[in-house]
Amino acid sequence: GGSDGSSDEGSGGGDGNRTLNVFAAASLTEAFGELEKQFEAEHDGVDVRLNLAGSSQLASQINEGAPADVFASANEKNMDKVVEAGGVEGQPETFATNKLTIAVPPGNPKGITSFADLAGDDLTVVVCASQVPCGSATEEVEQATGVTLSPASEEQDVKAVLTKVELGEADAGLVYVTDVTSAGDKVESVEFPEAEQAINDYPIAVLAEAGQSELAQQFYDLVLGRSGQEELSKVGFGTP
Amino acid sequence: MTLHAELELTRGSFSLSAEFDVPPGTVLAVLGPNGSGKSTLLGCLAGLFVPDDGVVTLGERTLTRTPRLLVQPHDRGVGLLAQDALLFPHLSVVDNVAFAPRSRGASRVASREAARHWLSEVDAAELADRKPAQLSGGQAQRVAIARALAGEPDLLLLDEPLAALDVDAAPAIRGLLRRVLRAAGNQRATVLVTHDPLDALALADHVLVLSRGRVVERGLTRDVLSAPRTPFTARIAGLNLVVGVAEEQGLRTAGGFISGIPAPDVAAGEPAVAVFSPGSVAVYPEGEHSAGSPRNTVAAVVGALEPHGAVVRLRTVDGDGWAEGLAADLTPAAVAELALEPGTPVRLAVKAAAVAIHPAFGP
Amino acid sequence: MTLHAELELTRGSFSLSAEFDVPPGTVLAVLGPNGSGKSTLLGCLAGLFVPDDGVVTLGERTLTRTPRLLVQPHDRGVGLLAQDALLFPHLSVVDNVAFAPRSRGASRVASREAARHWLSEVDAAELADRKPAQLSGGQAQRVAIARALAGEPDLLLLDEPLAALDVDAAPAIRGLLRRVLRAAGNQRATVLVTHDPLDALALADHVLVLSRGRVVERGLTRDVLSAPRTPFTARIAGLNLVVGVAEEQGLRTAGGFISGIPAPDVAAGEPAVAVFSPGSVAVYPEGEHSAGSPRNTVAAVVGALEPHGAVVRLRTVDGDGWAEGLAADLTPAAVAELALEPGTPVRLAVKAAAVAIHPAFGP
Amino acid sequence: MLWIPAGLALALVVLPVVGLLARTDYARLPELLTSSASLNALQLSLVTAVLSTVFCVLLGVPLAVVLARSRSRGVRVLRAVVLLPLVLPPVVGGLALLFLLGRNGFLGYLLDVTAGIRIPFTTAAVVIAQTFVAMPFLVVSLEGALRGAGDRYELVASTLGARPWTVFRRVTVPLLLPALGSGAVLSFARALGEFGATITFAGSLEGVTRTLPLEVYNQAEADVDSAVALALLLIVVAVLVIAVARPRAVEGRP
Amino acid sequence: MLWIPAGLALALVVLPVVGLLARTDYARLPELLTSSASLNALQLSLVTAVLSTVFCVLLGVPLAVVLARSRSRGVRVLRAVVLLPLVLPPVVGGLALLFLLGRNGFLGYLLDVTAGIRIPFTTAAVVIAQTFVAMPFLVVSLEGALRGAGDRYELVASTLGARPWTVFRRVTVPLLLPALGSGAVLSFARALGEFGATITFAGSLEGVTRTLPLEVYNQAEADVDSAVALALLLIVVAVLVIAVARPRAVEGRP
Ligand SMILES: Nc1ncnc2c1ncn2[C@@H]1O[C@H](COP(=O)(O)OP(=O)(O)OP(=O)(O)O)[C@@H](O)[C@H]1O
Ligand SMILES: Nc1ncnc2c1ncn2[C@@H]1O[C@H](COP(=O)(O)OP(=O)(O)OP(=O)(O)O)[C@@H](O)[C@H]1O
Ligand SMILES: [Mg+2]
Ligand SMILES: [Mg+2]
Repeated sequence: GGSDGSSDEGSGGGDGNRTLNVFAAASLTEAFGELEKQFEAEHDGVDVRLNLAGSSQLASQINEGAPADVFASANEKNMDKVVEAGGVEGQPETFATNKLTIAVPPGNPKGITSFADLAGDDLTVVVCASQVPCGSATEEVEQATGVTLSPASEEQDVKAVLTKVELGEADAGLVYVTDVTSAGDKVESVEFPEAEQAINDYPIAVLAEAGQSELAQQFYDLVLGRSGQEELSKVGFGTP
Repeated sequence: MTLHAELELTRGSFSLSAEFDVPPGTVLAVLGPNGSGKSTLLGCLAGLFVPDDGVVTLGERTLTRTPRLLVQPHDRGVGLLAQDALLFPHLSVVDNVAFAPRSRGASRVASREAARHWLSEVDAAELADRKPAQLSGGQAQRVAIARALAGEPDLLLLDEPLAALDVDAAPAIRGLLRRVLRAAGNQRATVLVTHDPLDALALADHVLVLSRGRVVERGLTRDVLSAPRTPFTARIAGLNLVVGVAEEQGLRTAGGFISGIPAPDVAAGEPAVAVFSPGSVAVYPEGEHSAGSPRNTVAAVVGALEPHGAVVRLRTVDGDGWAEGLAADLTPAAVAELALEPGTPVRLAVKAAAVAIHPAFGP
Repeated sequence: MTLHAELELTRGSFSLSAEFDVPPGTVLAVLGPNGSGKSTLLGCLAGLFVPDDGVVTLGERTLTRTPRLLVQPHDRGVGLLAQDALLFPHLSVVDNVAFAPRSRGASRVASREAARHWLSEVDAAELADRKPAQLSGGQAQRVAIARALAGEPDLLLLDEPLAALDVDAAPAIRGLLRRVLRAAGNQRATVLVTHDPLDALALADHVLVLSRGRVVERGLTRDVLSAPRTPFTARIAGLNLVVGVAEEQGLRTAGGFISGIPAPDVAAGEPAVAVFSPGSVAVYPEGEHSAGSPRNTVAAVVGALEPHGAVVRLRTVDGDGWAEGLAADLTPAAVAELALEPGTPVRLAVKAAAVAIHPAFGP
Repeated sequence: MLWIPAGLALALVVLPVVGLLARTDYARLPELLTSSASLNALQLSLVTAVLSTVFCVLLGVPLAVVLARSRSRGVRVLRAVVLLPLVLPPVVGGLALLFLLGRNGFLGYLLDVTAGIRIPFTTAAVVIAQTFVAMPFLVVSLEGALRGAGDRYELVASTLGARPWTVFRRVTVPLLLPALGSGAVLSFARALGEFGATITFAGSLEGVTRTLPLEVYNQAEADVDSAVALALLLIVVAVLVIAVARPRAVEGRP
Repeated sequence: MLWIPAGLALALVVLPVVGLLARTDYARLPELLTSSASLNALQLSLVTAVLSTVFCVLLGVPLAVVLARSRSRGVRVLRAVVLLPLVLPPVVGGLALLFLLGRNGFLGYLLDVTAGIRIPFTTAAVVIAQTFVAMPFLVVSLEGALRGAGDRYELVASTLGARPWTVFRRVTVPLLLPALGSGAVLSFARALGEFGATITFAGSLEGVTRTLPLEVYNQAEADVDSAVALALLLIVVAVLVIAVARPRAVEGRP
């Protein structure tokens, strides 16, 4: 039981109304939403507030002095920005991984089976821009396979790619496994082996200026712990 | 084209009800106190409002038949000079005046030319390239007159065209309007709102007097103005008018000659009227003869004597020639001294310098 | 407070140059053709423009000394009635009139009360709750007059206050202005722009005539209007004026009595002027005696004879009493028949009904 | 003639929205409407958008009048400056605010040290971000109307003894009401739809800074359809607020 | 008195931009300016924003006039409809356009089948998206000015024989110029800064659909400082275009 657990937390838990600010990448919305509930249930009087935005935005905010306790980034680059600015307590830890897959409309009308099929002339393919993690992963796959795509659009984030496929605008899009999972039956996934070449790591860290460093550490532990990992794999994340 | 209008309209506590005709080529003057509905009436004719009930026809065309405007303002062939000049602030003076010909399909060049013509007619040619904001009040009024005339409308509606004009411009524009409105072969109907009986006399065939939205008097201009039946008309008019044929220095009537000062556009041999105020008619006992300057002397008999403000107004009957039905204003002292009473024979004298000769219109 | 102004201003091809004083409690009438700079002059006094060069002082205060407006319009204590009524469209009539008292610090209730007072003065009390869009042209003009007066300004600037008014309203408002402008103990300076010599006569102590931005004539109203020195002034004025003391039925002068019709606000025993047009003066040979209605007859000698449009204007010299320097307009035929030439002794006759008696101002 | 382009313009605006309505999953609306996240976001959006519209009006109307009526040359330069937030991508606008009011920013540091106030990640930050992006809409649209109307009535008022403040209050503003109504609607709509500057400067904390557009963004992470449904809620609310708040006086002719 | 709120408003607008300027890494500006990605984006942004402003004016002015001058009740309802794109979060606006003009959208399907035209992922899509979001700014700001100005001059023109189209062309539009200038500036700025609807409806491909704001966003992912520098470029361009394109006639009193 959560409430019993909270009394075990000793000095940190149980009393007063405390808030824990968790800055998390937007792609973690669902998984961290569940973890928030779980954490609040275990810690009486603690309000976990998720600040969900793009990782680069979150990094800027933290570097500009945002009151953040925990930062969970969707890639290492943005975590590094915070680390460089001296904002992280200790070392960031990878808590989840994600890999690319090909999203196609239900029934896979164009019959795509491999990454190389995406280079076909009559296909409308959308990918992520190289500046965002899914785009750099795409580039890595392209280099690894020697297949060059000519996409109709290089989207700013992976959700935009998924939307184009969901609406049938694009015949195929390169997205993360987690995205296909959350989209339910609106898209189908065509996995391809080369995706293993470009695994994306999600690092998490407790921040140096955390007002609630103890709670932050506990949340950090929760994410890296068993129940955290379970929640993450439910929505499709791989475990490190 | 004949204008026929029957209008009923209510606006708040004000209600207008009027019915009139303006035959082609004639001018109807609308007189009336402030707020009597003159501008409202013009607005109905121009198609800016739909009356609550009524019909407006111009020639064969029915312009309005409530509850609908059948013909939109721009298709009516009207020219409205509103009480405010309302020149288009973004157009130069010449383009303001060229607006109507241009809108009616004339080429750019032709309409500019027409505009310059009308501007010179109102003596504003040198203002052509100014913007309206650079004009004085009277200059703007003159340009607005040119703009209303330049469209060569079938129905011309003028709301106090001579307001804001100086003593030189007013008679000049009055003369221009007379030329334009009364040009031979002109089939246009004109409705003219004015506060000045001289404008009505100089320009209009018929007069309609409004008061609180009702027509209280109507008729030939000279009949209404010489024998007003309402106090308001009496105050603005109450002039002596004698009809005849213009001659070099005056007017030939059935009963004799009247010396007077002809207006510039009076042509000898044309029908004309002599106009003079009752205050300028001197009364002498019968038979008294005097060799003085008053050119016009005539015998008459006192008809009625009525107090009229501070003076007594005498009306003649049975006069020689043109002396029939004239009015003369006298002080009570003069009436007493001359022992005037109805039936007294008298001699009237009017200085030629006090008599204006205007062209006459109407039947 | 004395208003003193020296103004030089150029606007495009127009340039204004004027210098004048208006002593406290007096009225200066500004006359002039359209576009002569009258409104521009008022704008400079009100502080709406800075002249290119000049000074305006009111009492002790220097309002403008180029190149700066020293006192902003709202601090000048002026009241400007502009040529357009420009009532605030979003305020009711009563709030329009209450605007100035309210702006000058009166309470809401007091300023409304003042507004209602002034509205009833201009006979517009029943319009109080309307919006300006619901007024006729003349009604709006009356409300604008009330608005300008309601601020009780130290310097009142009126641009053609009687334009757009009907024959009943014009004299009523003229009477109101006379009461207000000439109230005993009033220290206000007033500048009045008008095209009507009657307004100048009825309201102003001094007259200034502008033409093309230059002052072409100035002086006491009766001097300028009775002996105009420029053709323009002659056309708007050219009246006979005789000074004296008002009596019941006329005017007592040094040289005798003139019968006339007194204006409503003339009080017996007060200084007054008799005004009549040269056209109403009849001329008889000397010694001729007639028992006719003209109340006023007087002997005089012909001074000058000059053509004046279609008539000949005769000026007298050496007359009995008040006949000195009068003008009479005659037709050339009358001049010939009476064999008039300078030096001819004559008798003049003027009907009392043609003579208006107005209160007199000035030294 | 006018109806042809007017109809086209209307079609361009209306048809996509109709498309949206046609594709909405209405079955999920009740569920979305009753979720506490949506309700919190809706409430926060309404409160902040109204507040920032009020600030826009209070600060922007005087600015528009000063810009439109001033004759000095310096003021003409300022006019261009007011347009800056309009062209700034909202995310950059948020960064600019963060640079100014963040803990390391010039003003933010001062406030933190002297008064212990930290603005970012508070509801106040949302209002500031919205006011920042919405203000130019009010100022620019009013300025156009002011220029078109001229200053005749203001001059008349000054000759009647009204000082500039009285002229502003009793003449300028009332005559400006129709344009002010439009300008306020524009600002309100811009504030209500504001996303980029808010998420950057104020973050996305439920109940504190997560306004409806941010919630829509969040929902879109999970499921586009529910995001669309939520956006419809935003539309309905905006149209209602505008229809109710736009007083008759503003609609009528002055 | 007016200067106090006006100054505050100005400070709110200017200070963050000053903060931005202070933090910009000027050393990198030349490099950014000469990168082909930036130049492509800049050019695309200018072309599309100008085009969509032109469409906004051509279609929006008639719509504003019809809305402001019509006396019918039905038209009053339309007024609220025009506000819809204002409150739609831009991403949802982009979705709405996809629902209409996408391959599976109602109109898009028709176009694809009958004429083989596909709009998404083209520069045309960028222009359509920008026009969609910018149009209400033009219409609403003009409508306010039209209502404030009244229709006196239009009535005069009609009594002089001008048909409605002539009245519109020769009287309504010229008198509306100052407000039209403001409205066009607002639309241009909105179109130039447009992000969400563009990326959703048109995608983001260098040289085809990646406008400057999209490029800024892209840069921000990699490096905030270069994004800020790029945003400054956007600002400079916008201010220049507006300063040059806003003709004197629009600035002066009519
Ligand atoms: N919208 C309105 N609501 C109520 N009454 C109105 C409205 N518009 C005009 N009136 C009234 O209608 C009457 C007629 O106005 P109109 O303008 O026709 O008068 P007018 O004869 O032209 O007067 P003027 O000589 O002063 O120009 C006036 O009494 C005026 O107050
Ligand atoms: N902005 C301007 N630019 C050039 N000339 C101007 C400008 N404004 C006025 N004028 C000219 O200045 C002169 C004086 O104008 P003003 O309005 O003072 O005349 P006014 O005496 O009041 O005439 P009115 O009796 O017609 O009202 C006119 O000739 C007018 O054309
Ligand atoms: Mg009228
Ligand atoms: Mg004037």
